[in-house]
Amino acid sequence: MHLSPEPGVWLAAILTLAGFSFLWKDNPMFKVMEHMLVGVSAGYYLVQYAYSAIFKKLYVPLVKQGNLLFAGCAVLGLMAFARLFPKRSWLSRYPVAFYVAAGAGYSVPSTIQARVIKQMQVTMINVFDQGSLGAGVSSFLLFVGVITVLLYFFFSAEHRGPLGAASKIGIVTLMIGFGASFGYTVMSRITLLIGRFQFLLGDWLGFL
Amino acid sequence: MAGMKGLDRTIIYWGVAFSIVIPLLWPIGFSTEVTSQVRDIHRFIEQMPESSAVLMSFDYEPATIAELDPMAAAFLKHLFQRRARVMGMTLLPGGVGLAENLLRQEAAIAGMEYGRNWLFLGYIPDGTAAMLRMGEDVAMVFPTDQYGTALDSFPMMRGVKSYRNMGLVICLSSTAMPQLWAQYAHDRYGAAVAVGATAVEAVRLYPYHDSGQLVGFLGGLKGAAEYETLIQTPGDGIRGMDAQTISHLFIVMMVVLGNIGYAATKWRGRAGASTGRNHAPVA
Amino acid sequence: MFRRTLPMILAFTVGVFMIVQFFVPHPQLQMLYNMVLDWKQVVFGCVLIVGTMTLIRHHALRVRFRKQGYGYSIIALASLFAMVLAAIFWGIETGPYSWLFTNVQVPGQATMFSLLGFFIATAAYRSFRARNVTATLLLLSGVIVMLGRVPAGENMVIGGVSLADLATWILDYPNTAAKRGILIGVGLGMTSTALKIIIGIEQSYLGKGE
Amino acid sequence: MTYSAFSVFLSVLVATGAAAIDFEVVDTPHDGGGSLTLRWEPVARSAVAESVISLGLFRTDGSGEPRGKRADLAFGDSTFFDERLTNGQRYTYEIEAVFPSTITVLARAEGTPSLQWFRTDRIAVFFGVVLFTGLLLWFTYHARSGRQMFIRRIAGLEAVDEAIGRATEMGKPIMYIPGISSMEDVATIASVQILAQVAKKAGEYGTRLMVPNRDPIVMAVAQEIVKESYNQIGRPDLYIQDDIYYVTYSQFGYAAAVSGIMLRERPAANFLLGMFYAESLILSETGNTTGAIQIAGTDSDAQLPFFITSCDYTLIGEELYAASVYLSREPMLLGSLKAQDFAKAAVLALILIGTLLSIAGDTQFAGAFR
Repeated sequence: MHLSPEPGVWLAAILTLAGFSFLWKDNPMFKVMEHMLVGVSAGYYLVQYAYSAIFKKLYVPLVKQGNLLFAGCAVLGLMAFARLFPKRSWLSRYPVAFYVAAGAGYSVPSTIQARVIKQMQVTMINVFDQGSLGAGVSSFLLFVGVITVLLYFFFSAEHRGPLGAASKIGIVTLMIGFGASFGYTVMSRITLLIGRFQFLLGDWLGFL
Repeated sequence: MAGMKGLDRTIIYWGVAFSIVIPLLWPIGFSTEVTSQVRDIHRFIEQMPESSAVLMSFDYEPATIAELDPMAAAFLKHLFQRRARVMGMTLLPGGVGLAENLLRQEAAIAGMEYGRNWLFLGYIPDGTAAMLRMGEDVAMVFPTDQYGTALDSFPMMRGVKSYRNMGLVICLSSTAMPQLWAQYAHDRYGAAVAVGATAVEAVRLYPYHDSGQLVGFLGGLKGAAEYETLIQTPGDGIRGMDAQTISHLFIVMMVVLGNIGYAATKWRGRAGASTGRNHAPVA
Repeated sequence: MFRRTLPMILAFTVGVFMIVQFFVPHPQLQMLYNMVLDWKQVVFGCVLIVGTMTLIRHHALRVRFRKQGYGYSIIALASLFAMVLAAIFWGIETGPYSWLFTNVQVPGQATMFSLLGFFIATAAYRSFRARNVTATLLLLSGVIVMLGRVPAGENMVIGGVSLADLATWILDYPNTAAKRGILIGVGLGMTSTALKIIIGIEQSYLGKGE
Repeated sequence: MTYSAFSVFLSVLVATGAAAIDFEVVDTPHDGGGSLTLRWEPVARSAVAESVISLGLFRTDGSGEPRGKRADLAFGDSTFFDERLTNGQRYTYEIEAVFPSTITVLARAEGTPSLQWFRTDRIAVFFGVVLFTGLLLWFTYHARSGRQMFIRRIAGLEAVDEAIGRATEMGKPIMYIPGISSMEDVATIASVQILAQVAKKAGEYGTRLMVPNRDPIVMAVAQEIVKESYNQIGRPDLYIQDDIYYVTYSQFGYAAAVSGIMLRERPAANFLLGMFYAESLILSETGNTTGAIQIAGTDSDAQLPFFITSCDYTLIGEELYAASVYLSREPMLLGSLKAQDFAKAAVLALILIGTLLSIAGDTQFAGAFR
């Protein structure tokens, strides 16, 4: 066992334990840690925003490289700050409209391409041409799964008769899929905990 | 948070803690099987021409370092070994410090030189716009590196303008970022995209790998362990697998125990005409 | 007019342009497209800064009006300004700014999310119930994946099939089918929201009032 | 073979017009012009000669500019994009190998860049966008003009009445959690629409309704909605502003506080509808242990498994929107739901046709969807 001599590691360890104290209940130690975290991370982000967006992405091209096209976004960017003044806050609608609509604009064709058309295309396969019987059956189940899940989320007809049967298969597929999500989520959460114990036992207490 | 029936919650908390701490202190040494999603990335990097340019986006924050740091380290080891030119960047402000530390650490181990073998471009707001803009001109997204030097003054950036000149784009993420990289960098600009994702996110990436929109992906700590197995360099991924295994067994045991109790109350309840749901108030 | 109509016209113009540009590769449009992307990044950066300032104001108001627990707001504000000052005086690569990141933000955020590891264990015992057919299926598939995706499961064999292979099959086939079905549905949903913003049917992002 | 003999061999090959390696220069497809794509089979050092010092790419254009070096090539490279070229002009490229004493041209090819007006490779996406926009406009228009459109009944909704009824019988309150996201989230919008209906039902039965909030704006909206719902059924007296309150912005702080309220007040029914993150687990677990009927719904698929296993009814993904439309008939949501439904039907039809054609051996149809 080699206790860490670093004050930073000790601070981190104390904060980790303060975080764990939430398991007992929401207590002042946890609240102090939480608010310190809120402040430090907001401060960290603020500096990064200013450095990357204002200095690197605006000041460098506009002033250092003399690219005057960037004057336009300087104005729009400034208007965003009107949000802080209730009487003038409507001014901030211009930058917001600009970035929301630009994002919406490029996402429309790309989303249709990547999430709809591409996914349709890979579903249209010849299940009799998969090499082995097992692979063929699995591919067929994949095909049926996609179709029935889509049918389950079809709201313009009652789920009766054949549609009802299909949507039952859909819900079974969905549940097996959510089971996979469930297992993977558990896996994720446990890993994060392992990470903290590795820190406490290794970096701080020096057992590992 | 609640009074308990059966096991007290503190007992369960201690159970989880022990199922992690004991295997960490006394490792068992389980070995790991490799899945196709991971093997595909490894093969891709192996077949990339030497000294290819690779963009590596550290799109995660400190919350998920336990899952993503081991993956990033494994990727960097492999890339440096293949003499790739690595451009590090992040689309989340909290990723700056993490990316910087990992890049420095792995570059030092591999003896790589800043500006010649690797670069850190820093953070840029608005992920999707950045992904698209880099399909046109990387130097417009990052006019300078993180430390204020113009990009074209680095020897390794010669001939690297957009995704066209890159062998691979790697995204490490705990959010929906990989799907966006696939959608914008791959589908719109034809970049090859490989992903390291937290397990929560990885489970959503199967259709993207199946469709070829992603080269492959590592899912969670298990994915990191698989990659470490492939490059034959054990790291935090493999080291964490024992604890992961034992704690999964513990959680499964909890589910089973809980459901046995539930089935028993339900069975008893049925004798006394109940709605069949778990409505019995808790003492 | 200037408060609602003009921003909506701006949104419509920019949105339609970005859609059209996807299909028409003309160099002039390309130039405009690049400009919109550059501007968007800067504007978004400013919006993020405004967001942080709103947070500062929220805590400052709590302190000013001595709201319950305002002491914690003082801690938040003090840490925030400490970070900014540290960055200004000692730079962002080394010094207290990066020290506080490594020793406060990293362990803090990592610990917050690691708590879920504990909560999931109690929930496993207390509330993950096979209460009906669907939940039973979900739990079964979840348990197979949980065991099959860690090394131990590779040695557990049921009916000649190892849990690892079974988990891989679940992930590669039914899971892919479910996620693909959801992906297509969500893709259409996202597109309809985006289109509604461009057309101007959806205006909630502009806020209320004139 | 010595390198000089080999280079002579190569020179002969080049001189006779046969390139030593395959090399092609084509107009970069689907671009705005000004660019050529160069492709060649990768050259391994050993395949040429061990003594090769470097590979270079040279360009000559028809305008009389002298032949100039474009780039140094690495062994193993196989593509190069030349940009900033003049459309319509012919360019000639040569790949050269530099030996200690000689220089040899390995391959020569030429090409002419041109401008394309439409990305023909994106034609399927183009039709997709046009059709979907048409559907959306059509259905939104009809929904606004008040035309009746069919939406199927959502299974989980039947439980709403049952849950409120049970709370009334037990004399316990109802808790409604509208998620922890902002009003910009579609899930939150759907949730407050459902809240309106739940408030009406609760008002009819005279049962107390509590709505803890994490977002101040969502709180303001929820207050308006509940007040309005009580007015509509003629029970404005039931409205208690303090029951629709702000808790805290902190995610876990919120989860802890709401769990605490659940344990103290013991609501008989919990509604968890909207956008949830990691706190979903804590909330639904506590609700489950207090024995409340729980009705949940979210489109966050990472949280859905926890809701499905610890709540009595769960609205999965789009079902949440459909439920809110079913209850509220809100024209804007109705229009897009119907448009999405019809788009889904089209997707299904195309997948079926494409699969049948692939089985019949025709892959062209599926290939068109790129």
